[in-house]
Amino acid sequence: MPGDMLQILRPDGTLVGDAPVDVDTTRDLYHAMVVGRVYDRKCTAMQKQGRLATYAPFEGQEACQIGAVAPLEEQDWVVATYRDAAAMWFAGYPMVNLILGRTGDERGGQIPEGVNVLPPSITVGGHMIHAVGTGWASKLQGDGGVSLTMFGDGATSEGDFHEAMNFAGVYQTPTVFFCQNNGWAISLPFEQQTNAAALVDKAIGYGMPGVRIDGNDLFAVVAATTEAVETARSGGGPTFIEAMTYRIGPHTTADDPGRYRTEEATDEWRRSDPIDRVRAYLVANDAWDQSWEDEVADEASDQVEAAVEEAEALDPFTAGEVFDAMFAEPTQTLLDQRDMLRRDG
Amino acid sequence: MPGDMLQILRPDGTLVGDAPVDVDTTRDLYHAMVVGRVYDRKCTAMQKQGRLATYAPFEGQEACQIGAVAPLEEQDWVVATYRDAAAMWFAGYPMVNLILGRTGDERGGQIPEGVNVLPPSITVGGHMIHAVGTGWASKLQGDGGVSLTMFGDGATSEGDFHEAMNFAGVYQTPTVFFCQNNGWAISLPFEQQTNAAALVDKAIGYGMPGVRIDGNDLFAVVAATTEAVETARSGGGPTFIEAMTYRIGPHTTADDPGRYRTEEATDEWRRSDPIDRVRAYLVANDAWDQSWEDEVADEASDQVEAAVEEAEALDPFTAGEVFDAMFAEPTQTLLDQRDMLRRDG
Amino acid sequence: MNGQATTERTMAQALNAGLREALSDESVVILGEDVGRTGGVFRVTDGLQAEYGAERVVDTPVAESGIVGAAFGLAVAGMRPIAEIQFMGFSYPGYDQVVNHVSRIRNRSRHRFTAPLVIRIPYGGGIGAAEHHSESFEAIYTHVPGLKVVVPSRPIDAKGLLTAAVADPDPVIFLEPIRAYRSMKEEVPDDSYEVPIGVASIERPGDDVTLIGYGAMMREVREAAEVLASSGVGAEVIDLRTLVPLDVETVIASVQNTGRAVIVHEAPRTSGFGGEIAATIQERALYSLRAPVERVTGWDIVVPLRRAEKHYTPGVDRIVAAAMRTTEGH
Amino acid sequence: MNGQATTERTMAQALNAGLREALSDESVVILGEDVGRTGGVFRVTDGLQAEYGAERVVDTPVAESGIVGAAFGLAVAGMRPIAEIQFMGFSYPGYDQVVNHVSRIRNRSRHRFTAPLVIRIPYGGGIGAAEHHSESFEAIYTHVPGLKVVVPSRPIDAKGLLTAAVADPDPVIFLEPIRAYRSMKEEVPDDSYEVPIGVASIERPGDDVTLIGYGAMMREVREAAEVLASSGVGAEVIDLRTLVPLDVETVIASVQNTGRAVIVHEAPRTSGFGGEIAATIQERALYSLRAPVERVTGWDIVVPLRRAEKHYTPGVDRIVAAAMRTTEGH
Ligand SMILES: Cc1ncc(C[n+]2csc(CCOP(=O)(O)OP(=O)(O)O)c2C)c(N)n1
Ligand SMILES: Cc1ncc(C[n+]2csc(CCOP(=O)(O)OP(=O)(O)O)c2C)c(N)n1
Ligand SMILES: [Mg+2]
Ligand SMILES: [Mg+2]
Repeated sequence: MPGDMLQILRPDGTLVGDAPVDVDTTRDLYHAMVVGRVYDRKCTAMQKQGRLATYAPFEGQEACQIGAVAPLEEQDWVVATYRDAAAMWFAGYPMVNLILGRTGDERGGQIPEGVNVLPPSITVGGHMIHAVGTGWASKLQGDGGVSLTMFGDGATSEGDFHEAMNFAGVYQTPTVFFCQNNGWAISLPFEQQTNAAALVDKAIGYGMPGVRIDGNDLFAVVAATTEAVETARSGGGPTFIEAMTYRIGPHTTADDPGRYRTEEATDEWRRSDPIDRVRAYLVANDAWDQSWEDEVADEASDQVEAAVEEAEALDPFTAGEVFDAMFAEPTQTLLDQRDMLRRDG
Repeated sequence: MPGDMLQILRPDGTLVGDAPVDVDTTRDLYHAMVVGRVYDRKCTAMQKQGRLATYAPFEGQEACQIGAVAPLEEQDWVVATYRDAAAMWFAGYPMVNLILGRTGDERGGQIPEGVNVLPPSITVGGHMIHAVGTGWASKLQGDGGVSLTMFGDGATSEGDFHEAMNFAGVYQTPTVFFCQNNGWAISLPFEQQTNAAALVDKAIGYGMPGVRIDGNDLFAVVAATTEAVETARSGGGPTFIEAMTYRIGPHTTADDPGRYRTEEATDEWRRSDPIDRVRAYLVANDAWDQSWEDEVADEASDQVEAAVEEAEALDPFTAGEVFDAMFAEPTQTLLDQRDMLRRDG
Repeated sequence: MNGQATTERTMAQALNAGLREALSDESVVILGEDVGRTGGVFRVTDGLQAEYGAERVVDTPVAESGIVGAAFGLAVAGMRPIAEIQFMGFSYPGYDQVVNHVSRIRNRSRHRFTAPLVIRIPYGGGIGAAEHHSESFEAIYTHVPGLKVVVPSRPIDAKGLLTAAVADPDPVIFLEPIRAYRSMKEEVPDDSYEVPIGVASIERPGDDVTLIGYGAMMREVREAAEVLASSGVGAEVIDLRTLVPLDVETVIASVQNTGRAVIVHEAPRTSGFGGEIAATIQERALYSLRAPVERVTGWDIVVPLRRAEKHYTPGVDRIVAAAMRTTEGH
Repeated sequence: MNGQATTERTMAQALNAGLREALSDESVVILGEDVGRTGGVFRVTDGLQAEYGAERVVDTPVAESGIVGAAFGLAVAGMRPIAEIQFMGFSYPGYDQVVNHVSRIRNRSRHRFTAPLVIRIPYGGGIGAAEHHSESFEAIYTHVPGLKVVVPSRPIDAKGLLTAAVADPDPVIFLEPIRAYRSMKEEVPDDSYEVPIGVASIERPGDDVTLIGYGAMMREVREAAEVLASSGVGAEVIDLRTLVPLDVETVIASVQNTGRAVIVHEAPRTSGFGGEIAATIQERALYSLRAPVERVTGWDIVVPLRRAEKHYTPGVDRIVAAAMRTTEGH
């Protein structure tokens, strides 16, 4: 890991700087990270059993996902990807919806009113500009909302990343660009995605503050995002955050990382696990014991299981229902097509 | 004009640094700039007479266009825009083809074999990646070729600019990105196109050397481009050049700049005319007299008139001919359509 | 609209009036290249920034995907953006945003999130413009589930359809025929009114052949109907006005009566929207057809530049010839 | 191809063999996301980078416009690039490059510059994939003048068409049906051969109804023909193989004989390529038609996700029902 980045919590759980949150809050965030991991492993397992469509695990990126969302408020927006389930959940996207989406059901996106989290973007790079738009709307509507968009290193290669960064700069939208540089765009290592030394080097080209942080350090993530969110909320415009992390698992359950990387590199990152690091901190601060850990794990497991059960209990769409959500009211063409389907099967 | 940029020749014609070319060559480049200006004014006049389609004048940008092409060799490629006629001509694109294109005739693009200059890009931003491709081909073919792409400040807002810069960086293609920052994208001033202080600030985000230069200073243009071309040719990869200049005329003959800018700003730039500057230098170096100036002007005028005459002498396509160049061989569908047109008018 | 105050307007002026009206709703934002200070390259947004300010009428960088994507975000968050793409030939960089996000968010979220936005796109040729400035690629939008596609041919429809588009709860691609911006004036109501999306207009009744067109080509279609009338052939003229959802009933009822149809568009022939119409007609009215449905279209070539463009755009002669051919049918 | 050595291959393997062969020409470069080290998400380029090196088989950043645009530049400068777009749903960011440059440079320069490149795009559904991974948007390519559009349905055609596409002096959009990558094996010649672009294949003769399909839907079409045969209905099965240029003669000759046609595709119905085919059939063979040409297609909706996708993809039942309906015609 390059040294030129913000780190607050060392891998051994000791502090280099000031913790951005108190110990109680740290315990809450720890709890959330554990829920994320339990969810992630459950989904991988379910996919193997054929109960989910392809799944994109985020193991190793829990500090990014929980930490980036921690500073958000109710009126804020989250616009993230297929790999950001923990972030979305922590921002209020119900877990049952996340799982439903992964089973292959559009109702996954049908989240409660008031939760400002868009369904995950499956296309790479196209969604960041949406968070410029939602942020812009907040600015025009004067609701003080901030938009957080999360994306990977690979997404920064798309033209849409550029247009999003540029628009955010020009219109000074309250948008936080949170890039999880997890080292890979499927099989393409970071070094082959760009000739830049760091993605954060791009920020200056948009007249935007940028910071590179240790993405496996919950405190660095919380600190950097808090500052970016405060800047945005107070009218200071967008910030770009490059969080250095690693995708421990495969790109998706359909991927075989053995084709493009060695287990050694991955093992090294395993030793820098973001959850272990916070645990070490809590231990050192007398804020952890095994029974609490077990409680957290059990709760997480119950929560995930309940969501799975609820998702799987839902009957799939009937034939007619697939026509129902293209427009506010189905057009005559769609009604005719629905009839054709009924007629001919 | 910001001070943080390379300048060699001051507006008054005195040197700040070393001239990159000798006086004889300077006279040749001066000559070429004059040809450019004569061509440009002729086209504007012809458009007013209805002899050309919309025309995009480049007055004020002659140092950029002639200077950037000066260091090129035969095997090099030029990929430029609707506003870069002088550059294209200086790189070998016959003037008759340029004018033919402006009359609204596809044969404008039918230039001689061996001239590696693509027809001008009318869409903004999409062509820079082509120069990455041609440069890449030169690298694979080992012909030592360099690709120069010219574009405006506005084009840097397009996603394709980003992908072109990124690919050039990743594959270290021998591509020179020459941006004429002429202050405007139609009615949008540079300051509203980006929140960056300078476009050159973008280069670092692609791991690419970048330089900001006085684009009305022929010597600065030649010096910067020469260095970039040499770097590219010797395997050193791409360079980004931001040349600060100004569009003296309207965006196109259909545009009314009075809607978005004052004459004062334009007048100030008129005083920084790139041709006047070189003339002052030649005068100071005893390399100019009025009779030579007249000769140059006459030659330029003759050359432009001859090209106009040749272009206008060409009969427009017959009905059948419009089908002839979609494929190497017209498909049956096209032959059928040609017959339909003949049948029904 | 009887008794209402009207003003004679070109389509560009009618659209300008419609946009001005739309801006009285505070959630409406207009964004696009050069829409503000200059009022757009066709002056359709002329004066709107001066009246409503640079926050409501926004000059954007040259970035079509950004324009559409930002408009999408604005719409999702409760605004009513009206995006302008400068020419249809420059709309393709924004196509991904249109297909993968704008048209899909409602379905993706089963009505939870929506993108009620309008994308205005000048399209079509006939003015001898530069390459990419004469495109008629509506078929790449009509094929996208979740979009509505509207094409006015005259000032009064332009304003009414625009108002309907802005009010529509779903995304609307609003195609403006460049050639018709100033070629025709008519009395346009000053007050607000909607021309409903999805309803074609029978401009002229006739019993012998149905002429189906939209957008700028309506001029040639109307003229062809005149020519046919003078030869004793009664042409029923349909201006589709909306391509999606298509007013199938109006088209079919007419063809069932006439037994003959000619579809006119300036887009390339292969996979153009005319194919959809012809396919639909033979599906629903085959046994009424007395001759093949004719398509009078642009060719499968790049729209030729100024000097040869006339060989591309369907002219009155071609429409008349096609119509006459249908009357020679069995 | 008699007497030649053959190997049993899936379509993915046949394509792999074709690509390996193509690479023996030094001007051929393969570029795309994950095509190198992993051999592509469908393993179509498996082993090629190991064999030909990272300069010839190039892993690119995630940037579809960049991929197409760079391939264009390479082609213009004398190379023969084969670009891979990972899924059709991700091809739209590259659409501008395809329409505005790839398809036009020959015409723009009247043959002086050309872009002989192949863009390979896996397309279509049926595997319960995530959103954007099941698209069948071929119509946005068939509408573009200057492109050829090819869609093999079986291993032997895949290799032969690919070889023809690489040799073609013009740009070819090469659509690979995801569902057919591994679903069928057949003996494929080891040596080089071309299946000509623009020639449909009559897979099965029949006198009662013409079934027209392409790509992955050929499986259902073939099965439907079997079912119809067992009901005594003789279906002539045409695999178009190329959409542009369309083999009109083969289609028309068949329909003139059968008097009935069913077109099958999984793309959305409105403005799908089926409209073009139906329009053409009624243009050229109206008086042979004994019933309306039927279109059996996907619906005007986003391809539903895994749990409900079956309601989208045309099945054998729908094709048989449509064919039977045509036989009930007048
Ligand atoms: C526009 C687009 N192109 C290609 C893909 C296929 N794809 C899915 S994920 C991915 C890599 C993305 O890498 P990164 O942005 O680093 O995110 P990560 O998967 O590492 O979280 C690619 C190429 C896609 N989904 N969308
Ligand atoms: C993709 C695209 N979008 C929009 C346009 C319309 N347009 C033509 S030139 C121009 C401004 C370009 O500005 P810049 O790149 O600075 O070049 P300049 O005209 O100043 O030389 C615009 C928006 C276009 N040609 N292509
Ligand atoms: Mg990544
Ligand atoms: Mg400019």
